[in-house]
Order: sequence, then C-alpha cells, then structure tokens
Amino acid sequence: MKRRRIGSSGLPPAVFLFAALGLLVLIVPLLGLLIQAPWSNLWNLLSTDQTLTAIRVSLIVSLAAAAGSLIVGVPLAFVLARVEFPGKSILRTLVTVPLVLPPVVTGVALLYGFGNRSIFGRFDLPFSTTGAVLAATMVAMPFLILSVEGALRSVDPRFEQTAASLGARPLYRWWHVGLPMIRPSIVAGTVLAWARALGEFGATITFAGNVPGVTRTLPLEVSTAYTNDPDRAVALSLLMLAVSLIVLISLRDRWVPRR
Amino acid sequence: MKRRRIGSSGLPPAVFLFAALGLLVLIVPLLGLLIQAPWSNLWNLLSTDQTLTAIRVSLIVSLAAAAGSLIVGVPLAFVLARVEFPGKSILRTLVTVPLVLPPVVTGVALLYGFGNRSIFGRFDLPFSTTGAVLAATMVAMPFLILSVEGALRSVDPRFEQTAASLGARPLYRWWHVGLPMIRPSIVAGTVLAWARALGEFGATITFAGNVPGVTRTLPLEVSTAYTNDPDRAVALSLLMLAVSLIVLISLRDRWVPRR
Amino acid sequence: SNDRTTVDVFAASSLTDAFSQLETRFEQANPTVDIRLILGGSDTLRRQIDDGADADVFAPADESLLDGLTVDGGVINARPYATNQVEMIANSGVRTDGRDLFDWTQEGVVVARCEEGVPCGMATDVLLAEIPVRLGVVTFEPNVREVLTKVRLGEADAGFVYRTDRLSAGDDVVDLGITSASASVRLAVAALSDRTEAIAFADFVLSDEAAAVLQDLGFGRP
Amino acid sequence: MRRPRRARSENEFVPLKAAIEADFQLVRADFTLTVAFDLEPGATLAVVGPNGSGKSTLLSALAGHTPVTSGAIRIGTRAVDDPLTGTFVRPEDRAVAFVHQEPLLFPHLTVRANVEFGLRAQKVHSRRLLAEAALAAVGMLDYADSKPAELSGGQAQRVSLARGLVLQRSLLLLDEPLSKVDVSNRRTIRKSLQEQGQTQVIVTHGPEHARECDRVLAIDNGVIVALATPDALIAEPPTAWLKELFQ
Amino acid sequence: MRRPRRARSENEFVPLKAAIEADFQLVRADFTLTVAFDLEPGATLAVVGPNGSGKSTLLSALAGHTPVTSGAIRIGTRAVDDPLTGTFVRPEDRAVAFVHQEPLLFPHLTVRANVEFGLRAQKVHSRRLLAEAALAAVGMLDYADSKPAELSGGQAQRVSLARGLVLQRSLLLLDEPLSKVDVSNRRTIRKSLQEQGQTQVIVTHGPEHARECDRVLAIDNGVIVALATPDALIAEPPTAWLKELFQ
Ligand SMILES: Nc1ncnc2c1ncn2[C@@H]1O[C@H](COP(=O)(O)OP(=O)(O)OP(=O)(O)O)[C@@H](O)[C@H]1O
Ligand SMILES: Nc1ncnc2c1ncn2[C@@H]1O[C@H](COP(=O)(O)OP(=O)(O)OP(=O)(O)O)[C@@H](O)[C@H]1O
Ligand SMILES: [Mg+2]
Ligand SMILES: [Mg+2]
Repeated sequence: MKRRRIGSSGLPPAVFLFAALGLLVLIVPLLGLLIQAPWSNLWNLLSTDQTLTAIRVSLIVSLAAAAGSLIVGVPLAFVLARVEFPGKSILRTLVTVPLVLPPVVTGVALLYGFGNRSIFGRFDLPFSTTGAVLAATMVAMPFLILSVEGALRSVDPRFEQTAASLGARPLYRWWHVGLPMIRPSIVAGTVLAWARALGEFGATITFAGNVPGVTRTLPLEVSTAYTNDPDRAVALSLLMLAVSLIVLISLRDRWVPRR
Repeated sequence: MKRRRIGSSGLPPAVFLFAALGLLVLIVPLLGLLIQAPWSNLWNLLSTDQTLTAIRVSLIVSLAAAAGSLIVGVPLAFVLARVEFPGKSILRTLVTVPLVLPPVVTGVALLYGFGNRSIFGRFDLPFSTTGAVLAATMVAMPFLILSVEGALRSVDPRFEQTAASLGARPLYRWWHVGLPMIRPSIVAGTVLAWARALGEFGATITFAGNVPGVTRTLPLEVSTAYTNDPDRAVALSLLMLAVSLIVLISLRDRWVPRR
Repeated sequence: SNDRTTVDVFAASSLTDAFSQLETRFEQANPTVDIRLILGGSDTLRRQIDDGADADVFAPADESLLDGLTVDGGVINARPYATNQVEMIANSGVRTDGRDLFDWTQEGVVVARCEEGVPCGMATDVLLAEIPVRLGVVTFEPNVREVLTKVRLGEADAGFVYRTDRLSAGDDVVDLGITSASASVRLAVAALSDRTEAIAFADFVLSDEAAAVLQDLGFGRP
Repeated sequence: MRRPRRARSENEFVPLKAAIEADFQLVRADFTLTVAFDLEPGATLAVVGPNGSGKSTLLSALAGHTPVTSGAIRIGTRAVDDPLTGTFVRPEDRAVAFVHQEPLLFPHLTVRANVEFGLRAQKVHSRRLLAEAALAAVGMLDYADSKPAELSGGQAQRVSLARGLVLQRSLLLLDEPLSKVDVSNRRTIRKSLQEQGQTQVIVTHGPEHARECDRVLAIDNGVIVALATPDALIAEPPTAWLKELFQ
Repeated sequence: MRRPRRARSENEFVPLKAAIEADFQLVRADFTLTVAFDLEPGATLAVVGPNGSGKSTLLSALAGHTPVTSGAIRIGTRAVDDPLTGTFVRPEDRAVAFVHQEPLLFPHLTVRANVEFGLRAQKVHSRRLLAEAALAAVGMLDYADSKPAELSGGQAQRVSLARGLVLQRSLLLLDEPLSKVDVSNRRTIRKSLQEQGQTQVIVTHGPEHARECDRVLAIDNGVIVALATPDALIAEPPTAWLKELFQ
C-alpha cells in the first residue's frame, strides 16, 4: 500500500513545476499578510462590540445567501443542463453575468430592479438585511450554478434512465439519483457560493448601504477600517481568514468524499 | 425525435418552480439595468478615446490573467486532486482563500507579498499592467482550480490506468488522456476565471492603482464614471455586458460539447 | 440601550475620525441618543438619500453635495462648520533635499491623487491649475484615505491629501509645502428630518466644543 | 398529445403476464431497426444476433428509452408508443423491468439499497424481505452491505439483475444478463428465471440460454432474419450465423 | 527504493514471448489473493473461477495496477514487483498488453485513435497500417471513424481488444475479452489469438476458450484450486465447480 503512494501520482514532473508556480502566486501574498499582521495587538483590535456585530451580520447574510443559492441555484442548474428550449444559450450566459459585472454595477442593477424606485414596484429592500442577502445571493449564485452544471454534464444519463425503468417518477428520481450522484459538486458549489457571499463588498454597499448591525458585514467593516485604522483592517482580515478556513476545512473533510 | 424532446427532460415540476425563482433573482436586476439605460445617448457616452483605452487595458489584463490561471491553475488542480501529502487539506483551502477575502484585503495582501516594500524583495509591480494582471490572476485562479478539481474527482481513474498499460508515460498520459477527458471543465473554468478577471475591481485598485492606460480597466473606469457621470457608468456596464456575452456565448457553443 | 433613540448620520468616510469623536461626545452629553454613523463615499451616500434612504443627518465631504437636496418638499438648511485644504505630501523615505519639488516626472515615480469628480479630486485639480507641478505616473484613487494609505506604505512616492490626513499620518509622510488656500473644500452639515435629536446633533457639529475637536484634527474655520 | 400520467393505477391494468405486440421502425443516424413480432403472455423470447445488429436498441424501444419513429408497440392491453396517435408511455409507467447490458448500479447506494430502489420508489411494503430474497436468488446476499465499487464484474451484474427481478413486473427485458456470470451461477440463475413465469425478452450470445426459451428472434443489421422455436432453428438454421450459434 | 525509469530500452530486453514467475500474496480489505505459478514463454493460460474469486485482481497485479503485498512477480527476465527489494516496475514499463474486463475506450478519441493510442505513445511508425490490421482482425475496421459512444456493447469490447493486441507485446493479459462478443466473431477472434504465439493469460467464463489453452489455472476465493492441462481437468475435475464448467 505504502509503496504505491510514494511518487506514484502518475503525474509528469512538469505538472509539479507549474503547480508550484501557481501556488506561489496564491501563497506569497497570504504569507505577507500573516507576517506583517499586528499579532501583539490583535486581541485589542478585535475585541469590540462592533466586531462582534459585524461577525453576526456577516454570518447571517452569507449563510442565508448560500442557502438561497442552493435552493434555487441547483434547480436552475438542472434546467440549464437538461432542458432544451429556444434562447437557452443566451439565458445560460445571462446567469453567469454577475460574475463579469463589477460589483458596483451589480449593485446599481439591483437598485434598478429591486430598489425603492424600481420600475417593478417598491420592495423596501435597500438598507435592510434582506437586501444585503439579495445582493450576496445574486453575486454568489452563479458560482453554484456553474459548478453544478459542469458536474451534470459529465454524469452518465443512463443512471437516471435506469431509475425510470425501476418505476421511479421524476421527483423521486431527481432526489434519489440525480442529486446524490453529483453531491460532491453541490457541496463544493455551495461552499464556493458561501465564500463568495462572505467576501462580498461592492454590490452590498451600493445596494444595501453600510448600516451598522444591519448591512455592515465584515468586508464593509474591513473597508471602513482600512481608510482609518489599517492595523484593524488587517486584524479583521485575519479574522475572516480564520473563520473561512475553519468552515472550509471542516466541510471539506466531512462532506466531500475522497475517491 | 421531436416527440422525445417535448417535456421529457425527466425533471419534476418543483424543480422548474425553484429554477424560475432563481432566474428571477438574476434576471430582474439586469432587466432594470437594460430598461433604464441611456440608450439614445449611448454612442456619445462610449465613443471616447478613454473608453477605447480602458477596453484595451481590460482585454489585455483579463486575457493575461485567464491564460496565467490556465497555465498554472490546471497543474495545481491536478496535484491537489491526485497527490497525497501531509497538510494537503490546509493547502487546498488556502487556495480558495482569495474567494473569501474581500478584494481590498487581497489587494493589501498583494502589497505585502509583491509590493515595493514587500519583505520578499522589490518587484516594481504596483501601478504596472503586470501588477494588474497579478491581482486579477490571484482573484481569478481559484475559480479555475475548483472547477477543474471537481471534475477530476469524478473521472474514472481506470482510464489513465489503461493508458499506462498501453505504454504511455506520465506526460503523454496527462496530455492525451487526463486533460482531454476533463476538457469541458477546463474550458468552463477558464471562462469563469476570465469573467472574474474582467470584473475585478477591489484588488486591482488597491494593489495596482488607477493609472489611465496602464491599470485603469473597465471596472475602474465604471467606478470613476459612477461618481461623475452615472449615465456613462451604466453605458460602460452595458458595454462590459455585451463584450462578455459575446465571448461567453461564442465559447459555450464552440468549445463546450453537448452530451 | 434599547430605549435609546437612534439617529442615522450619513457621513463621508474621509470624516470618520472627526465624526467618531463627535459621536462619543454627543452621546456622553445625551445618553438617550444613539448616533449611528453610516459611512461611505459622499456621492454614494447622496445617491442613497436621493433613492429614499432614511437619513437624519447628512455630512458629505463638500458642501456642494448638499445642493438641491429637498426633504418633504422643503429645501434643507446646509450649515458650514469647517474647511479642509489639499496639500502635496511625500513618503518620508523619499529624498526631497536637492530635488525640484515641482518635477515628479522621473522614471518610476508614482504620484497618487483622488479621482476626478470626488471633492478632494476637484480641490486637487484647482491646486494643480494654480501650481503647475509636473507629474509622471499618476494613479487616481477613489477616495483621499486611499491616497494617504498608498503614500504612507511607500507604494506611491507622493500624493495630494487633505491637511487633516497629513496630520493623522504623523511621521510617515512629509509636507512638501505645496498648497493653496483656494484648493480647499468647505464642509457643511444638514439635518434631513425634523426630529429634535437630528437637529440637536447638527447643532452640536456647529458648537464650540465640536470646533475644538475639529481644530485639533487640522480642520480650518469656515 | 401525451397521455395523462397516472401510472400507479395503470400498472394494475397490466396482467401479471403481459403480451407484446411490436411492429415498428426506429431510425437513428446510420442505423435503422425494423421489427414486427407478437409475444403471448408468459412466453420467453430469446433475441440473438451479431454485435451491433440492434438487440439492445430493440429492448430500449420496448422499455421506453428510445421512442420509435413509426409503427407502434403494445404491452399488455395498451399502446405504449404510437407516434400516429401521439401516445408515449414513459419508462416508469410501462410496468416492465429492464436490465441494461451494463450493471449501472447506483454508485452512492449499497447493494441492498440498489435492490430496494424500485420498491422504495413505488412505496412497496416489506422491501427488506423482498430485496434479500432477490439477492439470495442471484447468490449475492453476502454482499448486501457492500458498495458497488467493491464488487467484481460478475458480482455487479448479478446485483443489477436482482434489482430488476425484485420488482416482479409482468414483462422482463434482460440485455445479456449473464455475460460475466460464472457457469455455476449462470445455470442456477437461468433456472430461477425459467420459474418466474413472467413474459421475458432476453438478449443473449449464449446458445444454451437461447435453447431454453420458447421462441428465438434472430436479427441482423436491424432486420428480423428468423422468428421460430429453438428446435426449428436448430433443425433448419436459416442463416450461416444461426448455424454457427447452435452448432 | 524504485528502479530507475528507462522502460523504452528495457522493453527490448524482454523476449517476444515472456515467461511469468508469480509467487505472491495480495491483501485488500476483506480479500486476500495467494497465488504461485510459473508460465513458460509462449504458453497460454486460462484463468477460471467463480465471480469474485480474484481473477481480475490477479491480472491487475501482473499488469502493475495493484502492487503485491509480499512475494514477487517476474516477467521475462526481470523482477517487476518485489516488495523485499523495493522493486516496482510501473505498468507502462512492463511490456505487457492488458485488456480490462470493461472496454474503457477513451471517449474523446475515435475508434482508430483509440487503437493507435499505444503506438503513438511509443512513437511506433506505420501506426495507421498496424491499427487497421488490428481493427480488421476483430472485424471493426468499418467503425474506425466512429466515436466509442456510438458502438454497441460487443463492438466496444472488440475495439478494446484490438487496442491491446496492436502493441504486439510479449505478454497478453486478457480479462474476459469476449464476454459480449457474438459467437461467430468469438470463434474468429479465438483463432487469431491462438495464432499470435505470445504468452497469454486469459480470464474466461467460457469452457470452449479454456479448453483451447495450454493450461488452466482455477482459483476460488483467492486461492489456487487447480493448475493443470485442460484435458487433465476435464478427465478428473478436482472441484464440483470445475466439473460444472466443463460438463
Ligand atoms: N448512442 C448511439 N449512437 C449512434 N449509434 C449507436 C448508438 N448506440 C448504438 N449504435 C449503433 O446502433 C447499432 C445497434 O446497436 P445495439 O447496441 O442495438 O447492438 P446490439 O445488437 O445490442 O449489439 P451487442 O451484441 O454488441 O450488444 C450498432 O450499429 C451501433 O453501432
Ligand atoms: N475496488 C475494490 N475494493 C474492494 N474490494 C474489491 C474491489 N474490487 C474487487 N473487490 C473484491 O475482491 C474480490 C475479487 O474480485 P475480482 O474482481 O478479482 O474477481 P473476479 O474473479 O475477477 O470476478 P468476476 O468473474 O466477477 O470478474 C471480490 O470479492 C470483490 O468483491
Ligand atoms: Mg447490446
Ligand atoms: Mg473480473
């Protein structure tokens, strides 16, 4: 068993070389952040009510956005992957648009669509936590959709055919075969969406404002701190890093099965 | 043939309901943006040298970032998916960190890691196009990595075993079996990374500044315009939308095979 | 603290230091009032107010942003309380002795300034029109604190910031003495609701106590 | 256009042994399948023919995974596919048990859960007992709690067969169900299939299995070349290929 | 620990007909395979046994996809797996052709490109001719430009066999290579296999095929129960299962 593991990934050496390069780009800045962080002062900088409030708002907003993305994003991904209809390729692309738009523009679009002066009616969403959740959802959902749709494209359709032949109707089939067969991708996509929602800044501040205790999430707190008290901004960033590392690592190991 | 298509996606009705809800969240704001856009004035607002310069910078930066992510991100994804080593799950999570961090923090981290006063040496990257590419790459690469790694997890390892049995050494195997078998995910991941790089704002402005013709990409142009001439900001956003729609749709149909 | 009345103060992020101190002092004097600072770029805040945000008090980075603001059909009362002046600063590590301070066009030299259109950017434009400093690579930052940060960190060699920002940075930056009285902004505050607490806070910003605080930070008198 | 979906009650109309009336053409890219045959309730039909002759395609049409291009299929007392009248009964409503040429076990479920899948989907009671009996019939009860990835090729094929048989449908469609099963198990399972009494359509490359069926349908290149009792075919094989099969 | 990788030259040391000396134990979760046998160059060995007895595992060990736990394997003149000396020659360096129990055709390549794959990987010349000859030998030349997804089960299996045979390796490891192939093609391919002259290890559930081999290795539950000529086994089957196989 052991013998097989040593160096037997079957990957060519060049792959390791390029991988190391990629790692460098991602890790060096993080190392810089860690090394220059105000470690001695960390506790003072973070132990304020304001920080706790921001953490609370951030968790509520990001978890709600992840849940929202999951509930509507997975079905949307299935429809995009499985149903043929005219104009599908345009729709499919529209879904990925929030990835491309600068977050400020997404915020402006949200104001036009769901703002107080929206042509579609008045929703009372700006400056509310619900509004922040909406902004985060719009930005985060495309991640989930793309992740799930990609997985669906590589699932052998004969498994669902087989389920149908065994008498399973569409809903049962979807729940017991369609969904579980791509579970790793759904988990990964939800984590991605959650992470993106946690880091969301531009659309939130434009659409939902920067109201303490209501829409001021950690990124908004960081950005406010950055212009006034850079040390606190770095401390808050480390906090976000820690929170997300803990969540991501525990999820990875528990939920994502290894082959 | 035709009969089979009609309504026979095999998906339960509830899925369509939730999918419609998801679509609403994504499409209503975009519709708002489209309806309220300054259509009559569009050409005047966009036909300036400044716009052309920003388009040029944006294309250079986003394409370079996508290419960079592709070249180092795909190997990194393979290593993360295939090689076992201690501390792997932490590394794997670190790679996704730029997704979670607010872009401003990513920019700060880049300053610490690759800035003029970095502890690792002086690189002369800030305020240069290369710096903007680096910022965009750091933000965009995780998308590619996650997309590719997810696909790798669902590929049957026996295909590569078979290739080995046919006498193919690691590099040949990787290039002719490992890579092509996940081509759709690599394409999708690169497109995602490109899209994210095109929309990148926070890390770029923090790390590379807002130097016209050098680091002022379209999102920075949009944000500058937003404070001075909101109509121009909306017009620029539509331009970005159009550019990305064209690229995404043409890529989707040409590169991503349908099952 | 649930029985305290909340007053939402929309303030420009460049005023964070000043208004945090004013908040503390006002709340000490009026324990039943909870001042809630909602910070952001002046334009963003103005747009949010135009879009119907419930702001009690608005304090933008320049009084012009109060122009044309109406509440319940009535024109609001913009009350000037301070001024601030744009100055050119350099990172303290930049050698300024023996060089032409009006020439920053050398290879590799980066000068940061506020982007056009925001208050500090307009004041910088006035300054540059009056005193023709030659600039090489210029980066247009979204707000003045971003300019200060870039100069402090040494990523940019020099920059244009408010006097208050220079003072807050201590020894990290040096004053190049390039400034002009006309390159300044006038700060004004306005109550947007007729709630007594809102008016009281606006009054407080114009009080002598507040003036002392503002003077310590480097603001001028209107 | 489409029949209303009320399969659970429709299933009850189908007698325990369903007759088949098939007379259709199925066109796909380079390949056209043209067949016409009837099968009386309770009869077993072996489908034989060279690789690529259309055997799997035929089963796929009967099971409802590939709609026919023209003609019609009747199973039991009702039309299940008839483009002329716009009838198309979905696979889950056809009251057939289809065992694919490949095992296609659901990888996320245990062997037991795989076999219980169809019972669960139709809310049948005493699933556990039925599933265990089906697993025992193919000699795989010991592996009830294994995951499909841990089975050998022949073991997986046997579980796949059990998963279809457990439903006790009125029509069995089996595509080379014993190709990877060892001789001993092959014999046992063939015997228990014979005892089932349902109507069966079995694709096979094994002459022994074909010989045990009531009738043999031989196709070649999408066309029926013979439909007769095994004895008749053995006595007077109409093609060289059939002669080689039974020699 | 590991042998230096210089397979392309090592291949040349292996004679056209490789001998096998295997004497090893392979432990995996619930299952242990213990075998010891020699095979002289050019001989054909049929491996038979019930489902799950360890036939595929044995081939996997010979091919180098699963390392042995103890003992050693020699192919041709060299040790390819020996934990004691730390020797492990990778699959691509073993100079064997392994045809898996499932076709595993590369889905992104045409049939022709699948068959040419190994030749291309080793920069062999006149690939096209060799590939077409191999496809013709299994009767699949007409499908050279098809994609694997468009093949029937038996067609895919034949292409998979051609992909292995085309390499003309000194040792063939075939895992039920004809299980889905129709009788007529089965006979033709068996004949052409016999004419190859290489050393062959063939897993099969078909008594006809076992009977044509020089020797038969019967395993059950991971243990060798018989190793003899087919005639000897038919005359005096040591187990009930073997008796049933050849009856
Ligand atoms: N998905 C597909 N797309 C296009 N052609 C296909 C597809 N599947 C099968 N074919 C072709 O259809 C014909 C009939 O295939 P089918 O699978 O029905 O053969 P079969 O009789 O079951 O063969 P076997 O004995 O090998 O299982 C073959 O020529 C095959 O190449
Ligand atoms: N990936 C795996 N993980 C765990 N156990 C496995 C795995 N693959 C096979 N086994 C078990 O190992 C034993 C031997 O399997 P193997 O595939 O070698 O059998 P086989 O003789 O080839 O059978 P068949 O005739 O069905 O192909 C079986 O008991 C099987 O359940
Ligand atoms: Mg078939
Ligand atoms: Mg096997």
